[in-house]
Amino acid sequence: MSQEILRAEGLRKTFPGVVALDAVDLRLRAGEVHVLLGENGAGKSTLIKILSGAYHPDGGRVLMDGRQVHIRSAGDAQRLGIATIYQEFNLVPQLTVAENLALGRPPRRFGFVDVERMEQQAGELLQRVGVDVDPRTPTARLGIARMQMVEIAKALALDARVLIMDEPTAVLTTSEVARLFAIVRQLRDEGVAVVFITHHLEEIAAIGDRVTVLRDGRSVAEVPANTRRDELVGLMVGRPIDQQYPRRPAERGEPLLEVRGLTRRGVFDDVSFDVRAGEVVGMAGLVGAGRTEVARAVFGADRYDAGQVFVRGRRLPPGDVHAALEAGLGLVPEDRKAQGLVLGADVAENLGLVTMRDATRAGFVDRSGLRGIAAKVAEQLGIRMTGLSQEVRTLSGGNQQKVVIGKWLAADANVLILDEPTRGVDVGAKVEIYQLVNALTAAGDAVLMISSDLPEVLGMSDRILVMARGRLVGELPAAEATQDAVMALATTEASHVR
Amino acid sequence: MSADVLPRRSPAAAWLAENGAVVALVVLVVALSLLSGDFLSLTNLLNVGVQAAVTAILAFGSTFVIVTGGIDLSVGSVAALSAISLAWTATSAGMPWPLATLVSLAVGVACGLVSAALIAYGKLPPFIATLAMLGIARGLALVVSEGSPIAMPDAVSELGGTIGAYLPIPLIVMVVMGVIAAVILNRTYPGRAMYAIGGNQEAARLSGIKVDRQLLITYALSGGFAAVAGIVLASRLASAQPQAAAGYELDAIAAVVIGGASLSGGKGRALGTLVGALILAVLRNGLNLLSVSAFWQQVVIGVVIALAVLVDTLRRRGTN
Amino acid sequence: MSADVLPRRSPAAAWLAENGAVVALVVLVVALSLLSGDFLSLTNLLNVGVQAAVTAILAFGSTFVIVTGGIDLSVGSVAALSAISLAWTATSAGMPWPLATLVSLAVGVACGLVSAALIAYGKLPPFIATLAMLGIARGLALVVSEGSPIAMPDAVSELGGTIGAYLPIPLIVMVVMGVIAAVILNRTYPGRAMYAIGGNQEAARLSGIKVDRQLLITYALSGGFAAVAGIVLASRLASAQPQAAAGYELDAIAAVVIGGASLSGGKGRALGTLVGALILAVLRNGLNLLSVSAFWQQVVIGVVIALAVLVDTLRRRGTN
Amino acid sequence: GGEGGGAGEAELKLGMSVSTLNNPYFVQLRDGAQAEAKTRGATLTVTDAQNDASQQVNQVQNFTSQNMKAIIINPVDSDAAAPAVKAAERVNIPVVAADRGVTGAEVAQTVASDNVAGGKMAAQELAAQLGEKGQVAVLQGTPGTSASRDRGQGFTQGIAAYPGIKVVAKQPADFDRTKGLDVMTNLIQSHPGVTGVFAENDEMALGAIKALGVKAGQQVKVVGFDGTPDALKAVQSGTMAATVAQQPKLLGKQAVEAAVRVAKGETVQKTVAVPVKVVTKENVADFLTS
Ligand SMILES: Nc1ncnc2c1ncn2[C@@H]1O[C@H](COP(=O)(O)OP(=O)(O)OP(=O)(O)O)[C@@H](O)[C@H]1O
Ligand SMILES: Nc1ncnc2c1ncn2[C@@H]1O[C@H](COP(=O)(O)OP(=O)(O)OP(=O)(O)O)[C@@H](O)[C@H]1O
Ligand SMILES: O[C@@H]1[C@H](O)[C@H](O)CO[C@H]1O
Ligand SMILES: [Mg+2]
Ligand SMILES: [Mg+2]
Repeated sequence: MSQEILRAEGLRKTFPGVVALDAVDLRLRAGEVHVLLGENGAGKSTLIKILSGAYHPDGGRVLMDGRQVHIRSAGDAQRLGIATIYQEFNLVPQLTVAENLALGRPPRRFGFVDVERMEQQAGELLQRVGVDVDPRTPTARLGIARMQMVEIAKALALDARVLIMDEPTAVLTTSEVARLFAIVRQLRDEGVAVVFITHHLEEIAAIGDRVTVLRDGRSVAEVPANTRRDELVGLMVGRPIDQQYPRRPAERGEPLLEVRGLTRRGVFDDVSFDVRAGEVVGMAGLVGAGRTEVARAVFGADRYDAGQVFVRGRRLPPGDVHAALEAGLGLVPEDRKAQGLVLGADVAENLGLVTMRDATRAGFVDRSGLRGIAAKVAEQLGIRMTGLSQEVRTLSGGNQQKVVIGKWLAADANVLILDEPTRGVDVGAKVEIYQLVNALTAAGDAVLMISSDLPEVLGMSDRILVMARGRLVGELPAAEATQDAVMALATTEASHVR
Repeated sequence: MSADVLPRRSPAAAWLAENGAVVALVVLVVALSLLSGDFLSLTNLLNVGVQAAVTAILAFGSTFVIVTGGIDLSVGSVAALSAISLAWTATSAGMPWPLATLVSLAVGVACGLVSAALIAYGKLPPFIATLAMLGIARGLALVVSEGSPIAMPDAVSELGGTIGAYLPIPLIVMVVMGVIAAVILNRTYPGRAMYAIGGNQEAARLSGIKVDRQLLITYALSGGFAAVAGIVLASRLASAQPQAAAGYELDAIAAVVIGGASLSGGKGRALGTLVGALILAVLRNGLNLLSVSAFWQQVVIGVVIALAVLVDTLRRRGTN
Repeated sequence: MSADVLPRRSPAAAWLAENGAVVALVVLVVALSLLSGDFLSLTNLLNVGVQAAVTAILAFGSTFVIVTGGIDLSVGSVAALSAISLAWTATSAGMPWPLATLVSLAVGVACGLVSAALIAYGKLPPFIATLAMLGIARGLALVVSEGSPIAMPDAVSELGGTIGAYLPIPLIVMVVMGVIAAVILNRTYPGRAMYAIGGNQEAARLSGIKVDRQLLITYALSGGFAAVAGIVLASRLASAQPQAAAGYELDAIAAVVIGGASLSGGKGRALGTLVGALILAVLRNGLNLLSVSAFWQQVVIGVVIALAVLVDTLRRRGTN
Repeated sequence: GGEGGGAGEAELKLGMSVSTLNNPYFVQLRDGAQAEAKTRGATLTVTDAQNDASQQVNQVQNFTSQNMKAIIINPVDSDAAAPAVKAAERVNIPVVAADRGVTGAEVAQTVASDNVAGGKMAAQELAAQLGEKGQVAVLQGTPGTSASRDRGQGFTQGIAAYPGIKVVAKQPADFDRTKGLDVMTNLIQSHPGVTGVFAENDEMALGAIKALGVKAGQQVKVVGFDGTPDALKAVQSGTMAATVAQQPKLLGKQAVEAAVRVAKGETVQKTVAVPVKVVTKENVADFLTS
């Protein structure tokens, strides 16, 4: 057994109104992949932020190589050989990819930043993680998945002894996950200790060696990674989960959403599909296939060059979110921080964002009414918070996602477009969201679900649309769909389908 | 499902945490009472209120804008243009004063709408759009007045006076405008939309808020409040001056920021803004009473503004 | 595995997209050449350069600050205080002029450091910290000079003159400071850190950038540049004036924003700032040449500033 | 004269609100006032209204809170000062106006130089030095201020008497030396034939002289207004053709004298005209010594 490199003992961290970590121990060995498992809000991110110098613990201690260390800043952590990929992106959108990779330590010559060398080093790093991006591209222009790969490359650049990854796979598709795992294995074999956080339980056995389970801010168990899945769930949630994908097909009705020949030059081309009442239509595809773009265009968030969108047979004006919303459309966007939430506002305010206008009487907003609805929705989704007036910024990632979904529940949307709806959501809460989808369709609503989580698409859809390179390349009934069948379609060249 | 919950702070503590500038104001008032025997008289305190009025009213208008993450540099110029419009239409155009007052308000609102259109449809940064309006409104005020002050109609000038022997009307106007601002911000759809836009414009848009329209409302309100401030100012002087309120935009913004708003948007309250404006007025009044030399006054005002906000940020850090 | 990559634009198009204000400047120059026969002479163009110099140098300093997402309202006051410091130490304190010049630069840098300390350690919003410094520096300039201009040492006043018969030194100083600003922004660690801090302060911090220290450098640079601007200004007049450069902060910020920077940080270039400053100077020069009336000038400047930036944003939208 | 004296006078508190101290002219006015207050044993509090009429009203209001025995106001604007004066007189504090009058309210005394007359005198002097012919440019003060208005008006009236002189350009330079420099530089481009310049104050005139370089005093005659020390030096050296000197120190002194007397309940003359004088190379020596 390899030697212990980092140990945390009795870590404690409180925020106003919350004990995020109560008593957490963690033992990390060189050359292992150590999985942190826990529900949304269990304290995983808080724990790793203490190790990376972003937070200071209120109690407990951290030892490296048996000696106590004080990690006061990100710089301290870097010097100790700890590199971290945070759950939330920490890239500077205005800077190029190369600069983000060298952030805080660009190569210098005669005191000046050596841009050439920086870009060359960036190129090498990007190649190592297998991302085909010009290092001079402004980071803001990358899709979310490639941003994640850049984050990973940035951490690799530090040549750390301890590499912490907070939900790195949440925004990646299968093939990128495979490549990430290859990199992680290689690092592990080189003796790096990897801390790996994920809500995808199947990844645990695939990549992990040991698992520390957190519950309500305490470390409740340390078990081998090949522990049975239901046992892990039990440790984490405190109760068993019978069925991961509890889809209950509902009776199909009229088409609620009809999309005809939707085209935006250079982004997507001639996309047509229907979603009927009572139906869950899944949309699969590789990163960059254009699913998000289609969803945004349908919702009126972006303009399109040709095509039509109908809701209940009525045509929607293009580029008009408000009209879409009035027609009963709702969109849960893929990037909750940038597009879904007002981070500085509280939970109630965010949950009431869509309904606020309707809750206006004689010009005045019915705030207590809104709070009432918010309370109900929060309860329904099990949002973990100190109260409705907690700032959304301070919620854990998974709970933030629930708020975005809750906003549309409160609005009573009939056609819900979910773009990566369970990104960062724990197993228990996922099932709750699926139950919700069931309830919606049972009530005659329609759901379009875009997801890069193939098992989720397979498990929860009645029909599956597959996109590749901006085109709809196929449709599979749930009964016939398998991972292989979907992937085969997703990787077809668009030209073959034409 | 719920995390351990620590004891919540008392309502008073929570209120203070949100309105930290009050502490600075109280400290300032106590200090000045000790330093100057003239400070804590009723008449002087009423004076302070009157002296705060114009800045406060401008600042209420700026609060809307700052909550959306914008900035309005034109408020001083718009105040002057509005007052000149009133005096000119009442005098040279012979309009009855109530009508002239409406024209004046309309002018203020129109200036706000032009800025907003440049921002919402022209995608200009608010700084540039309102800087342009700063020049345009000031220039028009000079053109209309031909550079000379115009007497205000007597009926309107009453606004600069008192009710009974003591109660100054500017003070009442300030309080009324403050209440209106607070109600708009807290209780109306446009007000709540301002917070959402300032907090995350894209999220607001994707939640069905018509951002462009709300920005029009926001800057129109700022212009309207500037017009009221201009009228109050001109009433106090019984004369509308083309150069009035020059540079007041910085004071107005300072009042809003001292009051706890953030220039990056999503935060700000009418009460905080009032406190911010009072801090500035108390400071100027106090330094006059203490006979601090004119040159040193600027230094002292600078130091005290920094200290006032420092008290707040340090206190906040202490409680976290 | 590669996602579709958009076709890259041609280098010229890319350059223009990043420096859109150039288009506005060219349009303005062409229009003025057509309207006024006097505009396009070498001497007049050199004049424009000289008239742009002070604003441009202040604006280069402000560019650092704005790139970090901050704002510096104190640059005009700091320029005046620095110039007064030079003249006073050289005259009343009898210091040799090279030493006096160093003192003057040190004063500028010190002002910047104080603002930065308030921002970095006191957590004051930059608006408030530098508004405080605006008052403090102006007040100190008045106190030191007792409100009256002080003659500049002759040796320093040469800076306001020309090399040979034609080449104005302020122009050269402007270009040199611009190059320094560009090199700092593009090629040095502090410069790149400014972009990181302005783009995403948290990411910068978590990448090991010492944000506090970098902010000190940023505002110190702004103060230093302001001192140079103050010296150039005073040299042109051969006299240091306590009220010099009042209100220039808005011009400086406008130049930076017209030049394509964003007040929310992370964006901005020295070249853009230069173009912004030139636009303002060309505009004022042209209006003088065209004998536009005093009152209308302010209106026209406002309109043209809005149009200049509008050209840019509309063009940008067209290409996207 | 130092008549009176005694213990009571040490208590004598006077307030003075100056329109702006961002101008050497008013600094001199203040200095004259303070010197006089000192000799008379009065405490004089000086505030700076920063050219803002409403801030000035505030300051006068604050003086009443302080129970000043008399108030000296140097109005930012003659019209806008009236409400403040009325307010002071309502609580029986007498007011003396300095440098500029107050219209629409009674003051105990107005000590002023006449800006309209000054503007006329400037026109006459410039015309004389130009031989009653030529092209003239005017540098205007901050638009909308009474000083700019009155001087401009006086100059326009005065220059109308000389058909050989044409005013070819009027541009604002906001009473500021740097702006005077830049605006004059630009005017030379568009109006190379200009032989005379009237600047509505000395600061702008000094800027214009910088812009004219060696031409100042030779081909181009510049006339300023105020008689500040820098301007007097320029007149002496010949770069400035003339300045219309006000006597700010005297104005300040006179105002305090009147304030002290009205504070004691004495009656004073309604107006004291402190003369403005045209200063040229011939008589500049008298002003430099005083
Ligand atoms: N800055 C903060 N202020 C207040 N509360 C906070 C703050 N940061 C985290 N919390 C709270 O601490 C608890 C733990 O949060 P943490 O982010 O560590 O959870 P997590 O295990 O990473 O969850 P997830 O799986 O959803 O990412 C949550 O209840 C969260 O709301
Ligand atoms: N900011 C941007 N600027 C230019 N092109 C972009 C930008 N973001 C995405 N694209 C392009 O748009 C297309 C679709 O992007 P996106 O990655 O969002 O698709 P997607 O199918 O939603 O994938 P996923 O949701 O898995 O990330 C791709 O060709 C991508 O290169
Ligand atoms: O008399 C003064 C001076 O001329 C000053 O330069 C500007 O304001 C006027 O009132
Ligand atoms: Mg987390
Ligand atoms: Mg997507």
